[in-house]
Amino acid sequence: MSALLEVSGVSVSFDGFKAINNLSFQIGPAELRAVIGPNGAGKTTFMDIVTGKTRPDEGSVLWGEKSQNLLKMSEARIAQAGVGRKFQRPTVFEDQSVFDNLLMALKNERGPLEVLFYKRSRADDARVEALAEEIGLADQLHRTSGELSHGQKQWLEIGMLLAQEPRLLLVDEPAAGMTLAEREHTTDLLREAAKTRAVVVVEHDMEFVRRLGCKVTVLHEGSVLAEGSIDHVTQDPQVIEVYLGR
Amino acid sequence: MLQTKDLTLHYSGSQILYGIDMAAERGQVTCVMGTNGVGKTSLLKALSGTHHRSGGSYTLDGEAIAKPPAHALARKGVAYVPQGRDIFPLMTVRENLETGFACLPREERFVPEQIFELFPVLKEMEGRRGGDLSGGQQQQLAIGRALIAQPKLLLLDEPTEGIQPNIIQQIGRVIEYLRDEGKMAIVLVEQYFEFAYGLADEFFVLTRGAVSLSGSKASLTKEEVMASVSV
Amino acid sequence: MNQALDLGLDALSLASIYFLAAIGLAITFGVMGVINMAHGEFIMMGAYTGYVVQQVVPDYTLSIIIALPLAFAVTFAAGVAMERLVIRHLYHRPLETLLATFGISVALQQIAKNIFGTQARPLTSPAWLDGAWVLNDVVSISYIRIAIFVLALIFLTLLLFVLNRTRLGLEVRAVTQNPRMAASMGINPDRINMLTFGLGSGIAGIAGVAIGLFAKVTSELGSDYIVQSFMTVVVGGVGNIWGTLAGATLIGFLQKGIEFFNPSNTLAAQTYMIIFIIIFIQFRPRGIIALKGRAAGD
Amino acid sequence: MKRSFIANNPSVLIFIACLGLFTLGVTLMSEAFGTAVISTSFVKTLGKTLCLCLVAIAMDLVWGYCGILSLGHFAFFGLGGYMIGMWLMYARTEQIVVASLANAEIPPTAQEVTDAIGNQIFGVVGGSDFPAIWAFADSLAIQLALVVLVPGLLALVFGWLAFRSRVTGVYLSILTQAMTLALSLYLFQNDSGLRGNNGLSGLQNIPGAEAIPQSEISIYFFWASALALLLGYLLAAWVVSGKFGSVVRGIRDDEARVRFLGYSVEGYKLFVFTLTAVIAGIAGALYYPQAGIINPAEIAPIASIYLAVWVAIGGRGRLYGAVIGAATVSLLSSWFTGGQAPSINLGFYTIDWVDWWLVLLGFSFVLVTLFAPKGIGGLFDYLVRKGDAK
Repeated sequence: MSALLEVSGVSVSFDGFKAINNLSFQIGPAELRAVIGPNGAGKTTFMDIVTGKTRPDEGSVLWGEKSQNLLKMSEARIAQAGVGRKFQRPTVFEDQSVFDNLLMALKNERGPLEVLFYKRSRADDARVEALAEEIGLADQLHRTSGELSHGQKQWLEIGMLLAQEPRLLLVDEPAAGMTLAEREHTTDLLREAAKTRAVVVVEHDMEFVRRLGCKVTVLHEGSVLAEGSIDHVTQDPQVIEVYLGR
Repeated sequence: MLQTKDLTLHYSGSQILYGIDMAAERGQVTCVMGTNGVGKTSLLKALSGTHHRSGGSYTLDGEAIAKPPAHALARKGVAYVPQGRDIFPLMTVRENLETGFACLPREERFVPEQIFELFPVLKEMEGRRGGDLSGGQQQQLAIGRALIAQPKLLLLDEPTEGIQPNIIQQIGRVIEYLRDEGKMAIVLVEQYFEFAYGLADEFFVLTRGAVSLSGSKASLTKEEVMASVSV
Repeated sequence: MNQALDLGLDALSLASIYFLAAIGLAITFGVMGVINMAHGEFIMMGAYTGYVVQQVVPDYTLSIIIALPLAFAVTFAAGVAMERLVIRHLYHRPLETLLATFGISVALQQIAKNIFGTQARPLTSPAWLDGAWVLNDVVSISYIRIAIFVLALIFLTLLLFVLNRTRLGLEVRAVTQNPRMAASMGINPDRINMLTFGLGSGIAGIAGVAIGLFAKVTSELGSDYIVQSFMTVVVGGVGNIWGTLAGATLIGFLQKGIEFFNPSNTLAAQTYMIIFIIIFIQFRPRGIIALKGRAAGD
Repeated sequence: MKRSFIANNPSVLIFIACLGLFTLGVTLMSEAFGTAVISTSFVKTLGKTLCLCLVAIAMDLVWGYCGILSLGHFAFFGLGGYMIGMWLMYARTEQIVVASLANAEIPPTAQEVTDAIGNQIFGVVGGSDFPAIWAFADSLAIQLALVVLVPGLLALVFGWLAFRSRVTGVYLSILTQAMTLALSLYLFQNDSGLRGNNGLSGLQNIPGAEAIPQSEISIYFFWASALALLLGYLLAAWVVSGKFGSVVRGIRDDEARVRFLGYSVEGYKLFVFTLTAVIAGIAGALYYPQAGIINPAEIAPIASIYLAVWVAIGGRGRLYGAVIGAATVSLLSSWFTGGQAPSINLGFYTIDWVDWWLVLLGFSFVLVTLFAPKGIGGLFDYLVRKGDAK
């Protein structure tokens, strides 16, 4: 199996502080992966690099079958190539309806002129409705998304990600601030999504990670400390030392 | 000394804390434990006034605390060492310490030798910029800075996070010293179990924003506490 | 050689003027991140304060000595009032601060016009500032320009001193770098913001007296400087007194340099200078001396 | 699901109706076609106001919807005015020159005519040669094209530079302000080729229309302004209603998020910035023939800030808000400063509105910003919602 995303030897520092230190990471085309690690271990910076927000000082990030170099592309181009990102705090467009949010995310032409003359097709409507069904917001389609609950906003954002039809989903702390039932729904959504694409979940909550039931990568001080099943990493003495607590 | 009753807290609509009743006494370390994301940091924010509680009561030395701005609480003797330390990066170590003078009358505005005795490294680094210090040094600076104002309540949020073991030991000794001195109540939020267990006199374990277990060290076995915070 | 020296002196004195006009903004905009479009009107208020003092105190030397602190007091008070009444409510809405302070600027300008009329009011410099320091036939520099240069130097030193060596400066820097943590240390951010804003405004008042000595004092005095002052701060790098110095120096020398090639036309020089700056910002969007922090606008 | 554009935007229909009634009303009360209740000069004021409403719509599009607080859109407005002004002045002067030379004994050569026109136009700034930028001044068609092209190109180049380097927020505002200042300083020079601070004048005299009285011309321009405003409003409403509008509002609220959705934010901003500059240019080209004169003071940075303030007072992010704001403030301004407003005698002091209007206006900006951040339009929404709730 060849990797969908291959990060190798990446380092980046801010004001002398090494946020990422010779990090290497791979993920296949249909895989669920959890990334854990203490605060400041470089989880968010890792996502910033893959999505083009931060340029690393050295290393390479290769993408897809043709091994495109993501470091040479703009954020918008990377997103178009199939990398979707969910932020820590739910960022949906609060003064627009759920429908408009989803429609905007739908995989379609992205140029200003194409969008200006865009006509909604029946197929697009159907896709938006199907997505809304999947994220449990089918009856909320025409509500302003700012009125949704915190958990609903999280799902809407996941829905927007799915609408982009990305090949790689980067999800930052999806369970933060959710109730137990909401967490379970989120786990299902992510596991379902990972059947057809790569999903990387950054999470703090170990219970949540355990429920995802996937391979875990532990980051520490900007590089990979351990990798393997949840039981494997939670028994790793180094991981216990720096993260889980002794 | 510190007493909260039915304290709740919200972040833009979502509730983080549910009816927290807790207490802390002078000369004791009160340890708040729990896995990530259960609201420990939010609790400290409510106690330090950086994020106001949405309900419940909060008393210090019997004085009911309304919802004063953070600086007013600091002047009442609440010192806060936040997670991530929040050193002023462009100011020197000395200047960082001096920010605490705001709580003191003019004649008491000097850095007591005790601070440098507790953290000799701060003396060495006195003229360096806070942002240039290593994580461990920054943590020591953050605690030292909090002590300048001679607080009666010291709030510590994850002081060992990302710190090398020898400095952790040193920080542990400082906390013990401050406890035994008996001038202040210490509330410690900590993930590092052995460290926290070793220092604690009282435990409050949080699960999803509510207290799931509490009691003194004598009343709880180590296994009980550990089981309550493990994954 | 002489010509180059003359040009250099000209540029230096222009840079001092830009520095004086912008230095108050370096604090309110640079350090605090507040867009104050009425800053120019504070400069104007300072100049009119000088004029009023001269009406009462006929001795020009004495009147200038009285006018400088008085102008500071007047604009300090105006700045504090504005911060308390308006800006305080808009810290999270910088673009709206721009509009509200613009409204104040319009109102202040018109009030000045109503009180002092439209014609220019003289602000006369003392006799000992009248002459020029003649080096040779080509190179000479008027005393008033030397005085302005010296005043700019004094301000630079004074501000560096206040910010780096005083309790107020310490608290200002703490509030700017991390307002939340500063509050947790017992510093009242509201009070500090108010005083900082007052300081920046007060300095504008003193700059007004200085500028009034060589420019005509009209109600439009301030608006002639406001855009350049903002550019000086932006080009130099927000959040840093040295940055403002660098910005003023760059702009002053650039403008005189362009004028040298096209001496008949100062307007054209200003135009080209602004175009140069627009292009310059493409390459250094954070200015010559870039700093991180609240004021850096992220 | 699908409804027509108008049905989705009921406010557009209301706007069309209001504008239509207003146009009809003014026509019926004018000196030329009606009861002469309102003077020709007031018709001109109303026509100019419509142009200001149009440029306010452009401002609302770029600021209220896209989040770019441009302090340069009045410069584009002025450029549009200059472009049409060049033709008006050239063609008009040519007629005068030709008429005055008609009786000469030797028929004048083409060169002599040109020189005489140049003398007429540039004598005031001590020149007589035509600068290169007047090369097409004799062609109405080309100058009309330039009304669109010059502001459009300037916006395109400036916007490309600014957005590419990701200058945002107040920095972008200051940069646009710098651009405006550079342009106005340039035009203030006597050798700018546009008559320095004299500007272009006599623009109310339309070449070839000498026989038509100003009372009639004013109505034609009023109609043209109303039509332009209508088209501008429809265009803007269409642009912001669909998916493009969603993306643009998304950019306003969270630029980074839109970028991660795969939209090139810079391209969208550039499109909106340029489009609105063109609209502003057209509005200016209609405004100045009604004003009669244009000079660089019109372009000064302060004018563009006023424009932003109108939109803020009307309520940004609502097209009708921009129209209400521009119309209210500019009509009130001309009422107060025109000397019609009654002075208030306080006994010890008489408040003369000519002197105190700007003070009142300035403080009302402050009040609106502090207490009504959504402007008059926000008040409307509030009342409508209150009505719905009942």
